[in-house]
Amino acid sequence: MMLEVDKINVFYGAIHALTDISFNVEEGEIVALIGANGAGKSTSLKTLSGLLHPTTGSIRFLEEDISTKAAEEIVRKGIIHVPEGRKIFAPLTVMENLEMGAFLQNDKDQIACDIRSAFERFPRLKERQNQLGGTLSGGEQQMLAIARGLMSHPKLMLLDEPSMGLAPVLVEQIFEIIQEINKQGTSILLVEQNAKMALSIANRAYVLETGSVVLEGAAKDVMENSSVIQAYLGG
Amino acid sequence: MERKNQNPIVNWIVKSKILGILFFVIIGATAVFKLGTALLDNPSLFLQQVVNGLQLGFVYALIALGYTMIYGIIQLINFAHGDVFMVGAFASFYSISRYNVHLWFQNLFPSVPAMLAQAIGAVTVVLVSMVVCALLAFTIERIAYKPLRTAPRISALITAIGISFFLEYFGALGFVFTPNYITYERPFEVTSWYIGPEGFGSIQAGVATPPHSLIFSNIFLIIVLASVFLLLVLQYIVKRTKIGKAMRAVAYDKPTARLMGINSDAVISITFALGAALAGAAGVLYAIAYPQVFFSMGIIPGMKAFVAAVVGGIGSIPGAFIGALIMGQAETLSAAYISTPMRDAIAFSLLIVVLLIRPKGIMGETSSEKV
Amino acid sequence: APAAAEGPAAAEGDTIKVANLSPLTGPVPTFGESTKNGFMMAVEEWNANGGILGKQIEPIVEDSQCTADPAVNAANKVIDQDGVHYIVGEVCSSASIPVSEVAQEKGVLMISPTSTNADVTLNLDGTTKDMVFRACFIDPFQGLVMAKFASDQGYTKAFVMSDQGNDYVRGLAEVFSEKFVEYGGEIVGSENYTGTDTDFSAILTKVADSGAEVLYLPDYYNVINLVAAQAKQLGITAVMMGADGWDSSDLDIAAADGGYYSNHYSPDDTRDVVVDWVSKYTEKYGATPDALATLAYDATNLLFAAIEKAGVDDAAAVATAMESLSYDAVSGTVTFDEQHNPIKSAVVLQVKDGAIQFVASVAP
Amino acid sequence: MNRLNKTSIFFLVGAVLVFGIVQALISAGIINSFWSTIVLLAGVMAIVSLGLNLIYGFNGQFSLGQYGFYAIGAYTAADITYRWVQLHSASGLTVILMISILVGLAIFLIRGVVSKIRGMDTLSAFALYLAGVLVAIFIATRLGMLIANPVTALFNLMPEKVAQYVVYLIAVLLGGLIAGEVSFLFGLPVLTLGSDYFGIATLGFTIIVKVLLDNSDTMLGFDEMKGARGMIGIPKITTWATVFIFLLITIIVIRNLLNSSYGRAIVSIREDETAATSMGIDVAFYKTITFVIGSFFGGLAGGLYAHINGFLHPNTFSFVKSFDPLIVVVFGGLGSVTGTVGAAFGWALVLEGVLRLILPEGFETWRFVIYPTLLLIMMLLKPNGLFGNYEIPFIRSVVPPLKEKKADEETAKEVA
Amino acid sequence: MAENTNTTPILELRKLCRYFGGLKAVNEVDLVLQPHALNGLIGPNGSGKTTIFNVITGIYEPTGGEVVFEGQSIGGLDPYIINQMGIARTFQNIRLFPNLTVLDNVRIAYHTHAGYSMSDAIMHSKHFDKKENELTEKAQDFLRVFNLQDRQAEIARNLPYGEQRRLEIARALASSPKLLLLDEPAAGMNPKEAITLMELIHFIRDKFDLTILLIEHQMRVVMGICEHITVMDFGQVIARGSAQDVQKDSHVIEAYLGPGAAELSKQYLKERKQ
Ligand SMILES: Nc1ncnc2c1ncn2[C@@H]1O[C@H](COP(=O)(O)OP(=O)(O)OP(=O)(O)O)[C@@H](O)[C@H]1O
Ligand SMILES: Nc1ncnc2c1ncn2[C@@H]1O[C@H](COP(=O)(O)OP(=O)(O)OP(=O)(O)O)[C@@H](O)[C@H]1O
Ligand SMILES: [Mg+2]
Ligand SMILES: [Mg+2]
Repeated sequence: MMLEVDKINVFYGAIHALTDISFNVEEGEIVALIGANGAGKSTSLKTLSGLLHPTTGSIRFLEEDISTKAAEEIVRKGIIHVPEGRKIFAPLTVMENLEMGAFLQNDKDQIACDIRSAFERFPRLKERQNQLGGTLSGGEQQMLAIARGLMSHPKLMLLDEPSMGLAPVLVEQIFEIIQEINKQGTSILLVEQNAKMALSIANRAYVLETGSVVLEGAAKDVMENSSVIQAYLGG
Repeated sequence: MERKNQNPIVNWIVKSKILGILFFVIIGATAVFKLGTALLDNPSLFLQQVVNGLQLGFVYALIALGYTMIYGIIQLINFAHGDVFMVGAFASFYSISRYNVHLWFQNLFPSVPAMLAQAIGAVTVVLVSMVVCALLAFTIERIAYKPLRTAPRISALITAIGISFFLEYFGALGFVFTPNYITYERPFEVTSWYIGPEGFGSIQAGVATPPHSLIFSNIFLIIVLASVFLLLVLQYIVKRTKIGKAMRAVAYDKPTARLMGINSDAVISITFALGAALAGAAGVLYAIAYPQVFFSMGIIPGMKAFVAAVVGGIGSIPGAFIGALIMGQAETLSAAYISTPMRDAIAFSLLIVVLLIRPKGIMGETSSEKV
Repeated sequence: APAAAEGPAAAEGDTIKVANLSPLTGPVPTFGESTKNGFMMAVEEWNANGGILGKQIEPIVEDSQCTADPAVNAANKVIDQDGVHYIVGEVCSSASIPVSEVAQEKGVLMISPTSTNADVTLNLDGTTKDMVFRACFIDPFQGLVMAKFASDQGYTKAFVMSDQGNDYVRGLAEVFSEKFVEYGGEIVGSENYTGTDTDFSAILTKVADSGAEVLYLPDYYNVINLVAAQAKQLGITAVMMGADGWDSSDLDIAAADGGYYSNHYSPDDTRDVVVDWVSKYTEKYGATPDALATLAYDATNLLFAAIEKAGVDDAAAVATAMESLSYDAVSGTVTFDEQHNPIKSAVVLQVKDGAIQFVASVAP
Repeated sequence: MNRLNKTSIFFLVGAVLVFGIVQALISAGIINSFWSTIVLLAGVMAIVSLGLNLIYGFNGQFSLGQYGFYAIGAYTAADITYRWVQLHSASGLTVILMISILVGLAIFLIRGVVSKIRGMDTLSAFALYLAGVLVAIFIATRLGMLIANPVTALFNLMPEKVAQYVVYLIAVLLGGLIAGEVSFLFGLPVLTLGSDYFGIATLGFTIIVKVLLDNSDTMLGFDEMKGARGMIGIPKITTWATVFIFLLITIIVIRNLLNSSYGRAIVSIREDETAATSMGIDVAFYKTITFVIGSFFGGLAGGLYAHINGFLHPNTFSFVKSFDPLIVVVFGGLGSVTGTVGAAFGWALVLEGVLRLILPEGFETWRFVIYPTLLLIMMLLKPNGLFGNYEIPFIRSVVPPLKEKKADEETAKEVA
Repeated sequence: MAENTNTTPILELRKLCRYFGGLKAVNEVDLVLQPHALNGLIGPNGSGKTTIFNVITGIYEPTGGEVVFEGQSIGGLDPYIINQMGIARTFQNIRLFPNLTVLDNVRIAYHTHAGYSMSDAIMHSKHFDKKENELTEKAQDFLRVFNLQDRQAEIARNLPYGEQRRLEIARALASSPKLLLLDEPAAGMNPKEAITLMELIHFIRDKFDLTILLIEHQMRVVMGICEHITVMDFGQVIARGSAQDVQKDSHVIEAYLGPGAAELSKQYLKERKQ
């Protein structure tokens, strides 16, 4: 088991955002987390990546408890979180944003090589490589965020709504890329509003509702679940 | 909504912004006229004043660099910076007059040429101050700023003011530093040279220098070299090195920086230490140039350097440098040729005018926020 | 701050409370420090000799920051909270003036050791505030002394520098300029700076260019130190002259070498009070007393002598006694004129070869 | 029914009580002049800080210029009463009155013209205003001198004390007005700067004002102000009653303003300037008006201040001191009226009062070591200020209850 | 009454350009919006859609060309004037007044119609009370439309994402526009929520007699409700027409929709008919 989340509880001050949530990710899997706005999907990812800490429960990554570790340490262990809302470093250029993604990497040649492959994957970024991140369009920023996340060769990638605000052609492309990344050996935990798309590429899925897991199972099964169709997949 | 049917003359006036330009032209012209006549009147005197202004400007630049660095990274107007600068000056004062740090090399290797030994000694003194200040800033950061990371920006500004008061008045206590003005013993001798129609030579006490010559000292040279050197180093660190880029990333968005594996607390501490080290170096050089140390010596230069840094463009290192040079010239030339009592008023007016023309400062980056 | 009562368990009424307002914080704490030292020294001496009128003196020191509001607060505090009838202070005129009005209003006797502004002892209509005295020269005298001295030495071209924001410096500079011309000299330039300046090169460059023989700079030692050092760097040969502000153990004797200044007394003076004062102070505080400490010591002594002369612990009576007092102070035998300014002579000293040397004495 | 509700009555009763108790204690001599002076200074500090809180706390413009306006108000008011008391002339009053009226008029006239010309460059507008104001001042001075004698005679009809008090009240108001008008002129170009740049420009303003005051006798020609020697001869007639009433008025005006559509427009600019302007808020106008109102209170407080100790010195308005109101505002809680008032009194009473009393002999200098230490500890414990954004019920804006449903509601339900 | 104005467009862009340095973010765009129409603006990321909004609303000055609103050229005017003339918008990245209540967010947008003077406010006059009550009721009505009335006392920052989006539209509406610009209103919503929003947009268009221009990447929304669609790429218009027309356009498929989209779009059209 690569990632095991066991009954974690997370609070924002007095707000109880996650209640006894458990889920896991196996090596090589794509796992989808779906749920309505405010269900706690982003909170789950923030907890995994160490931006938040659970009050109770445990998070084990590769057999090690990481629930109290700082965010920067967790990155070292191989978990990368591509946050909701892109979170590009606005005053840094595209190139520098990518370099920040490789912050823990010390091998210059490797970094150069990774940047090259990022540009191959997203030619648009190459055109804009010296533009400030903050002035990119929304879609460009999303591409940059994913590319930046890949720079550290993560073992597990947490993607928070990667298709948000992207043109349909790019959405398809992004999902292809996710699959490709996965094939190359990175496990993926995917949060998506576009549940149909997400479920179509995921192995397994969890459905969150107001801070609890209400349904879990193979992606196929979840996709056919009537209440899921009713609530998330649209009429 | 009666936008149409505007009088063409009115329209022209509006479009061409002629009134605003005229306004500045009139003000500017009077100043230029005054300075111009001064230059024609006595060119060597004028040039000497420019040199004087340069020395002051480069000193401001040294302080401004550290200011802008901290300001650029954590958006904190570190009002205690001037006081760290003061501590730097005192540290060097004690290391020179109590511990003879500036002589260590000379004492160890008496055979080495005096010039070299002195230089090494002086550099050591500067380094000692830089380290002391870095440590001090590190402590301050941990105590007073770090707990306020998530608080509104202004809270940290108030603690900065608090720290500033504290350093001053704690320093003024008899058993800490002293409330007195103390004459500063320089780590090396001052030599002044003149250069002019009569040629080049060094100035001897009691002997009149030839007229119409330009006078400058080794202190001037050292300050210029040191500030240019530190400018380049800093610019390199921030723009080119990984830690520098990490600083900018942290400056913009701490949580996301942490998601990249950047230890944002460490980066901020390093930034502070670096900024303070610069303040320390500035403190030593300032004390060498104006050989006196006292507990409140940091307030005025700190404030002026800060204003210069902002006018140069918040967070821009070359901007701080240019702003400081302008500040130096503005002060010296208005003191020399316009009005001494109104000097500060003139200098600050000029800086406000610069801001009006370039609202983001001279080298200010255009807003990176996209709507 | 409430002082621990001197002497064994002095009951209320057994002591005479005297307050000192000194700028212990603010822009010039070093002045405050000296003033407080001088004051405390006088108090301790009198107490050691049995106090005044058989009562011990209870000193109360309060910080007045050289600024109007805190100084008034401090004055109100010592008067209303502590019930003091006598105040020695403040140092800065800008604080002494509002304090003098409080003192006058509340019938408390005040003697400022060092405030030179005429308004301290005068009402707006030119009448004298009957409860307010000072122990220092007012501005004109020292300026005149130095102008006369300079022209006696044969100098004819002087350059005057003054701090526009400091009425002490400004007053002296104005009088010097006026008198020097009267004595046949020429003012070849005059420039202003502000008290927080450290860079004087712009002005000094002009000094060099003006061909001045004398640079008159009646500011405090801290400014002198900076100006002297920079003047040296710029190869300036004019002789520096100044006033009692120079008088400090922290004066940079090397940089100011060759300069002259006017003062209240000469440390070479062999009068007992002077020798005593200098040696006791040096012993206690580890530095030779500066002008501020000396004047505070004198002011305090004048006050105590007046109380003794009046024979009662009553501010109004003491004020009357003070008017006709003649007292042998460190800075000479002091009597007061009708504007409550001391009448005493000045000396001219020279900084030479690492020491301060007596040059001349000038009576008013 | 909203007009005099329970909280308003409660507040007014409370205010009267506070006033009465303090006044009684002062009259009885229980609060001696040491404490009463501090209370007056605290009240004045509260007014200055409320002005700054409006500018910074509510409008989001980081200003270090408040003490500049405070100084302008103080010297303006002092000059008027000085001339009245010492020179027995209303010339200060009439000239400054005329100036404030004519300059105000000029500003309104020019604003009428400028607002018609859309897209006028700010600096051009500034040049226009400046020219207009200079002309207005020129005319006003002549006019003021012209009517000075008759007005003096008029005032002399009143009993001396009354006349003096009336002159004083007008002087205080004029101090505020002049400060407001200066802030308009200065703010016009400078308010277009982003927040921190604005802060620097206002810091520059404070320094410029201080330098001008240092040279008020030589460069500006006001001999009675005596430049750096300090201005004396100002009557000491500010009392607890006056300070209290002005403070009360300030609180009520700010409260009423904030709880109106104008106040919300002001606050929206702090929240998000781009969104505000996109929602039809004239950002430049509201920034200017807020700055003017805030500075007006600064000037007003200055007028009151000048008549407490009867002595003005430029050093009181130095830039280091100008941090005081900022400290008070942040200390009380940025954007809290209650907090500002509380902090102003707490700050003055502790710093000038309590600390003086408790420090033992020989530790006088520790006052300024303890003060920043206290400040630091407080900020660390309460980073959002003592009161955060708490307001007493009178000041707090209440969210009105939902009115009975209208016809729309069904449609809304069916849609959402 | 929509009929009389049918002939004159409410908004017209004529050869509108906006460059950033060398980048031609918007390049000679012509666009005509008829009153009461529901228009879509789509295009790949970075094609200049948001920039067009920014130019129309006065955040950016046009580099060239003209923006004509109801017959008046408005290019380069201040945003607040443009808003007062009748154009309101929402932002791609939500920009509420985060620390104010939901009610105040809406009341601020209604500010121009407050109907009392500043001195009324300061004196707290009777007139003020009356008008302020009216204003508040009006604001509450807007909240009702978006089913936010129970949230009125909430601080905007604390609302869930979906409600923030709705509040932003409510706020824009409160400034009483004739033309409403919505920048990706359904971003971050799941398809179910998006459909609800779509219906809401339809509803307010009719209720307030608005013209709407919306940017959106969720084709379900765009194809479902837009009567007229403009497609941009590299700052230029590459296609325009009805949903059907645009979807068939090969440029559009290539640049934006992607090959897999043809299938989906049929489904959206079906949904729309239902
Ligand atoms: N910083 C915060 N402070 C307080 N409450 C928060 C904060 N962030 C999130 N919440 C609350 O926690 C709950 C879960 O939020 P979360 O962001 O995890 O939802 P989500 O499932 O990612 O929703 P979305 O689809 O809108 O992104 C919500 O009720 C939200 O209002
Ligand atoms: N302030 C700016 N400075 C520099 N470039 C900018 C700026 N604003 C936008 N751009 C550039 O202009 C182009 C168009 O951006 P715009 O935001 O209009 O795209 P968009 O069509 O809205 O895309 P998306 O659908 O991804 O939001 C982009 O390439 C962007 O990088
Ligand atoms: Mg989320
Ligand atoms: Mg966009």
